Amino acid sequence: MNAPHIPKAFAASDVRSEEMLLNMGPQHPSTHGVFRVVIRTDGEIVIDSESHVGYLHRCFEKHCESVSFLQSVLYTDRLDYLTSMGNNLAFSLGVERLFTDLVIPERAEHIRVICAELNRIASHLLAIGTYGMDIGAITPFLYCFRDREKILSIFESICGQRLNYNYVRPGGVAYDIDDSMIAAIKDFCKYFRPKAQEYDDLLSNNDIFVRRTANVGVLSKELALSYGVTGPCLRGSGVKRDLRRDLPYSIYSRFDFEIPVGTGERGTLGDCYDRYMVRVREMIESLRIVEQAVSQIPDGPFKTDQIKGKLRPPKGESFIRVENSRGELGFYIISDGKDVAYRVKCRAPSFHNISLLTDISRGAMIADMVAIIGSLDIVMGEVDR
Amino acid sequence: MMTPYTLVDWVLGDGAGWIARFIGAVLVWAVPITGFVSFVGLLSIWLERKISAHIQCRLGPMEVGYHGALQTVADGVKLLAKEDLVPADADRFLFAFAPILAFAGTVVGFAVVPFGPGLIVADLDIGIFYLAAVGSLEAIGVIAAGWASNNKWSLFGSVRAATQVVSYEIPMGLAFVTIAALAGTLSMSGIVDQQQGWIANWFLFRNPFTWIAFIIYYIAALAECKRAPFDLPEAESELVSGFHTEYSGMRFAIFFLAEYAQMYVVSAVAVVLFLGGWYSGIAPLDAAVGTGVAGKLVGAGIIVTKSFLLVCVQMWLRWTLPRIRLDQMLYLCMKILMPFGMLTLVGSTMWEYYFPTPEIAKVGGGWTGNTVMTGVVVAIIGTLSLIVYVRSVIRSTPSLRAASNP
Amino acid sequence: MAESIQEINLNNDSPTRDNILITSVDQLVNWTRRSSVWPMTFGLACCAIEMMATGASHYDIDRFGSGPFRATPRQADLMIVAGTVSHKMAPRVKRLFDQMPEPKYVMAMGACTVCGGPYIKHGYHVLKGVDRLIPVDVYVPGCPPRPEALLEGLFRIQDKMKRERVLDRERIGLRPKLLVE
Amino acid sequence: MTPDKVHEILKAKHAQAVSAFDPNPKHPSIKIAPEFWRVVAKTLRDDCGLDYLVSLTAVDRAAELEAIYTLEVMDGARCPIHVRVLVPRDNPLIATVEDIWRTADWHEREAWDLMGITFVGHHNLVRILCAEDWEGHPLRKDYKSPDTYHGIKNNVT
Repeated sequence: MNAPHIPKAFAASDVRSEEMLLNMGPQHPSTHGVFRVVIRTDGEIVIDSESHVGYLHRCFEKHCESVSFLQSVLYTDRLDYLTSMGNNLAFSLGVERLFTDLVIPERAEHIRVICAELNRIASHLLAIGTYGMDIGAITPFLYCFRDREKILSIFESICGQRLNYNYVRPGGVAYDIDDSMIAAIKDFCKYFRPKAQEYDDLLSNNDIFVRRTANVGVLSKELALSYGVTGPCLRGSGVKRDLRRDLPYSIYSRFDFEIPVGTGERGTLGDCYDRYMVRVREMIESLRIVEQAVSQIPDGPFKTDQIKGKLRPPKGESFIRVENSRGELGFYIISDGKDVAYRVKCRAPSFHNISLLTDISRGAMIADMVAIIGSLDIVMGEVDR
Repeated sequence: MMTPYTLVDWVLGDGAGWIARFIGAVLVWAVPITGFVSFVGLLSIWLERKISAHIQCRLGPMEVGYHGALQTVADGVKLLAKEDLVPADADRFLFAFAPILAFAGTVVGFAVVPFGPGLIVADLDIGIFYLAAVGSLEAIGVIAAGWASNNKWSLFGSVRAATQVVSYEIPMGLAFVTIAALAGTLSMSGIVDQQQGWIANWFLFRNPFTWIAFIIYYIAALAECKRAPFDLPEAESELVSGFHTEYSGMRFAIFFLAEYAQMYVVSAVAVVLFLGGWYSGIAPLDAAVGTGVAGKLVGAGIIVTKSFLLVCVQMWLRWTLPRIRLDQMLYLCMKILMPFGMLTLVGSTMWEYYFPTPEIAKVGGGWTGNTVMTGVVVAIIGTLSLIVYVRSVIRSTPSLRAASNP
Repeated sequence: MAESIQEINLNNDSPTRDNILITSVDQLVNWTRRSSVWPMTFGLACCAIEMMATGASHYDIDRFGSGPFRATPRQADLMIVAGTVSHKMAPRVKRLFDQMPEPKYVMAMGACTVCGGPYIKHGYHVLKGVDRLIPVDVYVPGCPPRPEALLEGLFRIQDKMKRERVLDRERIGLRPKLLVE
Repeated sequence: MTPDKVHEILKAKHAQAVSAFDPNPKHPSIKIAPEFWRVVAKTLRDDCGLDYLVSLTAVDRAAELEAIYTLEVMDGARCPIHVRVLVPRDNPLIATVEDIWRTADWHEREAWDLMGITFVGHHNLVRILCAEDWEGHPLRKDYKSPDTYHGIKNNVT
């Protein structure tokens, strides 16, 4: 005869629901492109996750080896397509670094800074807007797009494109800007400052938003360092690292601006709210840089006259990084003296930032997963290149 | 059941037999109700799109009819003409049955929702109870839909829906009981009748606790309708489309219609319970129109307008607030709404015991000392919470405030 | 396109095809279809940003009834393939297209989906035009196309819808052919 | 941490590992023999404090494949140092450093995917950017892109 069944003492931890594999992406409303993550869930809790990238692998590095340096600038646009100016700038600086005695005109440097910072604002606007949408607030997204549209129209008047500018090129910029454009930029600065308040009212101080993001996806400083996380994600963890200040390129050393870092004001240091807040504050700082640069923009040529004919950098290697809106965008350029690069490697910030998703999403809920991916603010064009 | 308020009785007279009553009810009610549900759906979907657009600095539908007035008609007919897909591994019967269940669950709710004095399908003695009971039917449809779809996202959506709707039944029930205790009846028209006269007679203003009951009811109603910030079952950014991910064409349209019809039902119930039903709140006006045909028409206009205003508030909230998380949703229900619901019930009955509303005020209307006291208490609470809120906002992000005002 | 319409009429000699009732129903249904083209939220790359901008305040595609971007293919009428399709992504695109209910339409937005765009020569991992995979109704060139161009593409789709017959569930003759070399 | 200092430390600890040193201030680089790479990497992180792997660049140098590790100190002086590891083309094996710098995980997968360098000891060395069944390593100079992929014509002229 069987032994009588003796009921065990009941413990909450004994109750286990069946685990479920959930495939999120590559087509999902909140994976910000074609990112795919396979989640192992226990009910709503994420036990483990595995990221899959590469759905937008567009062979950027092969193209750089196949087309000339100037044509490669076009492909850098499409890396992080929200910050094309920054990508152009990084690649151009990398190519210029191969030369020993290339002098970039002052006016070009100023235009570069203005464009890069305006583009950073546009990019952060989109990041904030889509982040709000991930959390479920749709209206802030449209407000952000409304303001972003103003920046795009400035860019359109400057270089004729709305998204992939191909504007900053080795040796300067493609076209000069005139007074009407400078006036438009000044107008935008005036317009935008009060608007930042609107985002605060809609999102930053919204209790539901704070509760959804604070204490969620906490990225500790150590983890961030070991994964090479940069940009707002790293600063959200409280590390004051910004290449514009620490390793100044172009003319950033001349401007006065703050580096916002996460403070854990609503939750833990390094949570989603901190990363979000760093972006909101960075927009204001970028605006300060734009104002300073616009007010002191000198006259003169907009590109160097040292480059004539085909762009043939001397043989050599160079590595350059700039602080892009998502982190440190680096280019390792190897030239063998021809007008086509021998090898170009792109060090993409999003590639690092998203690689730690598994580590910070463990134990979160599915809704948090969306919040975490949104707060890392990836652009798949850059991850997959 | 035999109150002279139901329209069938009014048409047929009290002496009609049950067969005549049944046929009469079908003719007089089933057809107009279905029409009204469709009208409510079409109008509120159009309203939703226009309101959301104007909140978002857009125009919304403009090209299809005058200011997009025919937009929802076009959407509806298009959805009817679309291919009807059933996923290969779905439970075909449940898949087809779920939208009908959800829609039916909503439509039967209309049976006790009054459209005016006497314009009510069935003036049940247990009106509120009936409503609470059939209100959950829609959730069963949603759960069935998620299960039948054989899609993991749908399943998540339906389980979330089950969690949410079942939990929020409780605070909603507490709000119901608070009003039932004051009114002494569960009948919808009975409750409305007690609110005639001046606006002070609305149950919202009866005592300070009914304010809390109203807020609790409205939050719970948002959750029942699965509207933002409680749109977890169909959270678009998380669950693709939640329980109706696999639904296309007509079946999706039915879900859509059911959602908007339910929004109207809960708003109409809020109007009946708290906002004076078909009474305008101006005693001479109500007395002037009487209870004849004119009274019915004016009453219907008032109650439908009030309900649509509340529907618009739901839309306003949806396009303003982010979505809350599953655990926060449960926290809000179990730890905030339920204790406050209990408090409301106890507080409201105690208040009524110690400061009973004079009969004369109940019938004739008028501003009594009780009303004034209620106003004072609500004003104090409101001011205090406003101060707390403003302080928290000012304290929240000082650096950004400084940065944006150089 | 005129040829394909004649083709339909020639291929179907059923007496009920062109009677007054059917054609009136055709007109009504076509009006509703073109008044409410719901696109699918299907962003792949840069073009997706412009697609979002088209839905946002400044351009507001909702004016033409195409506002509700559906996240699930089951409820969508129009698939805007916005961005580069890589070989790794291609099976998913095909699958999403298959999941959409008839009548369904595809818009190839941007140079990459039209023909491979800037990646046509050296992009080893890029699909050279999405019409190798799914039938495309309207091509919108540009890198990325402006929102106005996307709206124009929507109008061309609406023009196409005008010529459809309710009885043609599979859209005989109007369904574009796959590019096969 | 200046490049010279790094060079000194490495010379002191692993004299035979360092095969070349280029103190160019714009582009300092150290060449390490592949068999010592793992121990050197540990020293670089622990003794030199280079806790930030900025980038891993794989280069096709005809007869050899080169992996360039760009290292930096996250807090403090900003001067990236490039560590070169060259391996023969026909047998490209490098020890993994994914446990030393965790970001090396994906970078090594990428280098394997695109350049075909095998990282010995990596826990999950599978393709990351290309499709799972992709053939060849596209960034090698002798790579020919496939004419068709899953029946879809790939090369367009």
